[in-house]
Amino acid sequence: MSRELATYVLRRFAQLLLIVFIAVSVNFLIPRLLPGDPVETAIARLQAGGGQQSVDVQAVAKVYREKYGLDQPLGAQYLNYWRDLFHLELGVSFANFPEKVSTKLANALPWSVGLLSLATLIAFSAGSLLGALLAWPGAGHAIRAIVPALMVLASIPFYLLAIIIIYVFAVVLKVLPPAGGFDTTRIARLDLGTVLDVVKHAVLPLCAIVLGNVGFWALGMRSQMVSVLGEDYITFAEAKGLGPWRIFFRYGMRNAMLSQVTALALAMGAVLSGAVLVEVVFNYPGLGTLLYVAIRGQDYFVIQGVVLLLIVTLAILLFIIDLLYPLLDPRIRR
Amino acid sequence: MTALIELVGVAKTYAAGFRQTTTALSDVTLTLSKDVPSTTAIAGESGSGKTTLARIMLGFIAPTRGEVRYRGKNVQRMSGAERRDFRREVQPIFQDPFDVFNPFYRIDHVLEIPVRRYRLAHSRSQAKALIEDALKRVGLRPQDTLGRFPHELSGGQRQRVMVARAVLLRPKLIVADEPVSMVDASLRATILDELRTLNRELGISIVYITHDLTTAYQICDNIVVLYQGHVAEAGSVERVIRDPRHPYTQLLVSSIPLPEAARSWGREEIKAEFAAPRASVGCRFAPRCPHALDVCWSELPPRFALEPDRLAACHLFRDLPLAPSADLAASFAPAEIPSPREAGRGLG
Amino acid sequence: MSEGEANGAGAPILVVEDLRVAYDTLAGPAMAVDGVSFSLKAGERLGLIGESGSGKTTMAMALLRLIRAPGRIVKGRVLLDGRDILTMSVGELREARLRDIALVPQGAMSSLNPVMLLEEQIADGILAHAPRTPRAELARRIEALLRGVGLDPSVARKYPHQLSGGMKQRAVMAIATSMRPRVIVADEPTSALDVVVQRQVMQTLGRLQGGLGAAVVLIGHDMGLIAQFADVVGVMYAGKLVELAPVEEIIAAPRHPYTRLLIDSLPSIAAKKRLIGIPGLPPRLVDLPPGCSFAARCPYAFARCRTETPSLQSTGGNRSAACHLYPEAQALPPLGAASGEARP
Amino acid sequence: MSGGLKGLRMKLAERRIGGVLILGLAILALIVLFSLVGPLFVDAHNAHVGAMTPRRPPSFDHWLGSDSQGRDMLTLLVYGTPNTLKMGLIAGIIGVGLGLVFGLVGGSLGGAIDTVIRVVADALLTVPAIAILVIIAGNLDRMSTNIMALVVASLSWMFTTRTIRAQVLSVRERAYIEVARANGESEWEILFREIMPNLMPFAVASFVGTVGSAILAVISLEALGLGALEETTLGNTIYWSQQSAAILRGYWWWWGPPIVVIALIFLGLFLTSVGFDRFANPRLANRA
Repeated sequence: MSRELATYVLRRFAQLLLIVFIAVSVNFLIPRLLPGDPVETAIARLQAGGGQQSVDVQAVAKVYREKYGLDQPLGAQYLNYWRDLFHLELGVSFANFPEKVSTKLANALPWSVGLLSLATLIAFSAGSLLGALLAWPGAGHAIRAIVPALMVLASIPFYLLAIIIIYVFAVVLKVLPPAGGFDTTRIARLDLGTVLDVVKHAVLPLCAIVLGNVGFWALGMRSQMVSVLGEDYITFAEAKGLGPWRIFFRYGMRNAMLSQVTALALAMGAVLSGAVLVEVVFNYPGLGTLLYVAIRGQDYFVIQGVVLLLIVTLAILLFIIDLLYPLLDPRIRR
Repeated sequence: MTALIELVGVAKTYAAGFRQTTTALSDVTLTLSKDVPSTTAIAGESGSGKTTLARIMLGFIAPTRGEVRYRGKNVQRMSGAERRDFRREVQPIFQDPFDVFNPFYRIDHVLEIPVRRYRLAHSRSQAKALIEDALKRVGLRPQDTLGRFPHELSGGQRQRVMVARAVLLRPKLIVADEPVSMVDASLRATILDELRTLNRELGISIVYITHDLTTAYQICDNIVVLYQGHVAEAGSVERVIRDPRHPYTQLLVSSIPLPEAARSWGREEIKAEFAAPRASVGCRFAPRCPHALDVCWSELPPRFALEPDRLAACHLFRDLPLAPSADLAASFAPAEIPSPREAGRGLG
Repeated sequence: MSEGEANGAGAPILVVEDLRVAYDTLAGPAMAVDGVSFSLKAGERLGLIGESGSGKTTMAMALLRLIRAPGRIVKGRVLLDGRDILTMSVGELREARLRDIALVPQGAMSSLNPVMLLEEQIADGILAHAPRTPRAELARRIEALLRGVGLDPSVARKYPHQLSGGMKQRAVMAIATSMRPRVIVADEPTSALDVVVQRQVMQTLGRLQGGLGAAVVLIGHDMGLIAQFADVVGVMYAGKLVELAPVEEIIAAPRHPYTRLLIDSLPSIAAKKRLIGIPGLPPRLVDLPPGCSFAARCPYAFARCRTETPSLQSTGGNRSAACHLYPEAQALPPLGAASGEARP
Repeated sequence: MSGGLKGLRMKLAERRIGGVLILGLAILALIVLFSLVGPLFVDAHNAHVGAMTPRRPPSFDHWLGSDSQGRDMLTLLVYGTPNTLKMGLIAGIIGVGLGLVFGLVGGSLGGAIDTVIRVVADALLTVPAIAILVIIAGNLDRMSTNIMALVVASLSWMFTTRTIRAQVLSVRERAYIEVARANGESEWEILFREIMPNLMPFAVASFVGTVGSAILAVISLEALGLGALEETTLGNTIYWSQQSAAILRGYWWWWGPPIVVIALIFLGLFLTSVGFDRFANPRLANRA
């Protein structure tokens, strides 16, 4: 038992390392594999598109050349790349030269992680419960009317949903702020007012991600639950004379959740991609917006840094989900 | 006696986790004659290795040790032409009558392919006649069977189609792996009787893999009883099933539920052995054996010849001579020439 | 073979009257159980035998009112000690299940919740009926139940996947007998087990039943198994009970042609004989032909069989059969020369 | 549990098998028709900057109004929809093609090749696609809708690979494969005659799903400004509207219609895949 568990954890950890390895290698290789000298291309782009900020192009070019080290053999470049990573040396931002990329990432990360995990948690639990109820014969008829709505929600990309939500709630109804993570005119202080302000700004982006996800989880759970309810152990539980809610939660949902959690691990990548765009639409101060601004400003090291961080964050989230799975399933087999 | 198929010291082990192996089948030598069509049962419970033996015989898996020779040629090292002959002449019948049909095709597919691949017919009409004849032989009406999809037939009908498929090829040997365990009771007897008829009328040897000793007794002349990959007892069915001597065979036979008051289980419960350790040295049955001796725990019992037509691998018989040959068939009942009565029925 | 206590006169504990269960299919309703009636006294063992599609499993489910869509109970009564299970309130039904009538299901492998400890699954049933059972008492009962089915009490702390097939079947029996039910419905309890384990499990079931004095309905497809266990055998064909008789009598001299052909088709180890199956196929339950469902396969069938459905009638003694040969015939006449096989 | 309710639900489900699929296909057909027939009714010149008065709300002459550059919105929609569809289809075809090859190779050959395919596919499945796509797209000199389709296709093969591989492995274990062997079929015949036909429903289902996720990836990249900005697509239209703060300024006719068309495309694909699932897998239909 414990040995199987150890094998399982080790395997999952290897998967985590593999994802990080792929992410780093892709980041390293793609600029070098694509035609043209990446440094020249980047500088040319910077000069062409960098009208809005005054950049010391020479300084930037110097940093670029050092960072890339194109005169060295590829293997050495690759090793250097890894060494820099271990020192969290991700380069500097051009848009805010010479601010370090790692500082920018550190500022943005909490916003993204907070928004994403809260939204996923809400959407996943609410969706799963809703889906289980949809499959439950004793749950009344009215609830089934929402299935078409769930189908529509599940199919629309949630950054489009975000646009609609902003228009309705911030532009037409004007009940909540349309953009940002906090009121920039406030003095940063940890008090109730600040907290409320942050919460107020988070409501709409949160809603966009939750609404965009809840249908997916509900429909997935419904079909899982339908198949679980057909299992023999449900019939036997009924034959034992158990009450309906006991059967619903301990025998039905408890088992249907196993595949829901597996699905969660598989869907996190898509959820994260969608959340990045929601941040952009709301100009939310997280990684998504940082990425967007960096792309617009051709701030290449920032782009790389965000991409790397997104992948690693996700890999760690998945690893956590994987570690939780054996708690749910005593068989630890997948 | 010229051999049709020979299993020589065949064993199969599987990797089971880290540096561990499970023995699915251990040291089976068995020769089936080419001249006299035989019926041999391989019997055992789940985990006995009987299906492994069947699949090795069919060439679907390679043995870990030993070899299978068909007409003297090692099955794993055959030329293309030899392999084709082997494939045609040694035919399987499987347990699950639902899984043997590709759901994408009509019933005809499974009958037409072999006719084409083995060039059994020179023309389309001849092929059709062959197929229809084979179906009729197993009691199916071609017009009700051909052109249908598998799910439109019942389990019994599908299993008969598989028998018809085997008939079509006129094989030398049919290896039937639990052919009726998933078929309704009222149809089982018919299918088993068809197998027996193939043996008598077409001279096809039958290897019948089963967990059910009563059907083994009815359609086979000889039997090999396996326990956890090892031969427990082998010989003629009259000896082994009607008068079992190995403690395991005795337990098996006494546990058969028979609709006869005279053969009641009685009210006395036999002891249940849960998670009996899989003995790795010594007799595999020792943990469950009511007569186990000290030697049973340390030494694998050799095969003793109890009678000319029966052997048992059990230390209880250590005073008796060892079996004369590694070949299990040496302890089978002498092959009998089909009696006139049976021959007469066969022709009729 | 019947137990002494079974013979003690007394009102039957389980009475089934004209039970009908239909499955709604796209081709129309299929009557899976079609007017079945029987009764059972405490301590009695009834074996219901039938092939797949004979309605025997539906029958088991209907006795506990566990029929699910697309199936539905059309009519009939299942009287448990005089109370009709089919009309009692949902709360009463929940009370009655396990306490009065318990199920030993077909797939023990899949009847246990894979993510719950065995002790939780046993406790669940007990707590549903006696919510205020103290913890210590509960633990004691679980241990006693496991010992009762021949399992080591340490099994309580295991998950189903850690148990072998035979152990799971025993665990299920421990749950089924946890509230000392008066009727046990066992639906092919050994269908996936090896013969030796099958024998052990059936003997354990017999011992538990004897201890509780409960009536048992054993559903199965294996005449041998039923004969080893039951006192009375009911034969089902196409949703109907076609014969009902004490076990020795039905095996020695079956009255219904189907029963006879079924018994004749059984291989035995007494003597080698030619195996003869029943010709034809079981009918599809949607749009059954008029008359007797077995007529098309019956060597005794005559004109009346194809127009008029026979009902279960007494054929003397405590035996009954649904066949137009009776009451004229005293016993099933020998088969014509066509079968080529003499009666033993 | 009440049997009656569930019975009704089953009946509804049974009848809905066809309905969902038909609805999904109908929506898709409508959109394809719109992209095919649309150009006949609009003037391509209206898609150019300054073709008309900027920022006009919908009117009788211009049903969907105009953007801040004076382009006619309906014309943009008519020319943008096929471009977006095209990218999804190209990426879908390439992605499913690659996935089929990898899945078949991995599933039928096994061994080290299979391990590599499986591990890489699983790892890439859990990486947020947008991150890698951003790196690729961000390093390209030029961007066109065709290049965009290729970029997206490079990360569209894993799901199909996974599905097909699992299916090959499961079909290979079926007894009918051994029957085919006993029937004298060669390993190639077994692969193409016995295994392949049973993969087709899965390939079709994967295709629908892959086209959907490809379009999603395309509009995501476009939303970040990494699209083919010189070309007219639905995603670019939304991008430009956002650049001009059209949401906050209340120009709903600018971003609204492309959102509706995209939503319809996704709804159509989603319903098709749900409907097809039930159609291809009758056991699901009976359950759900």
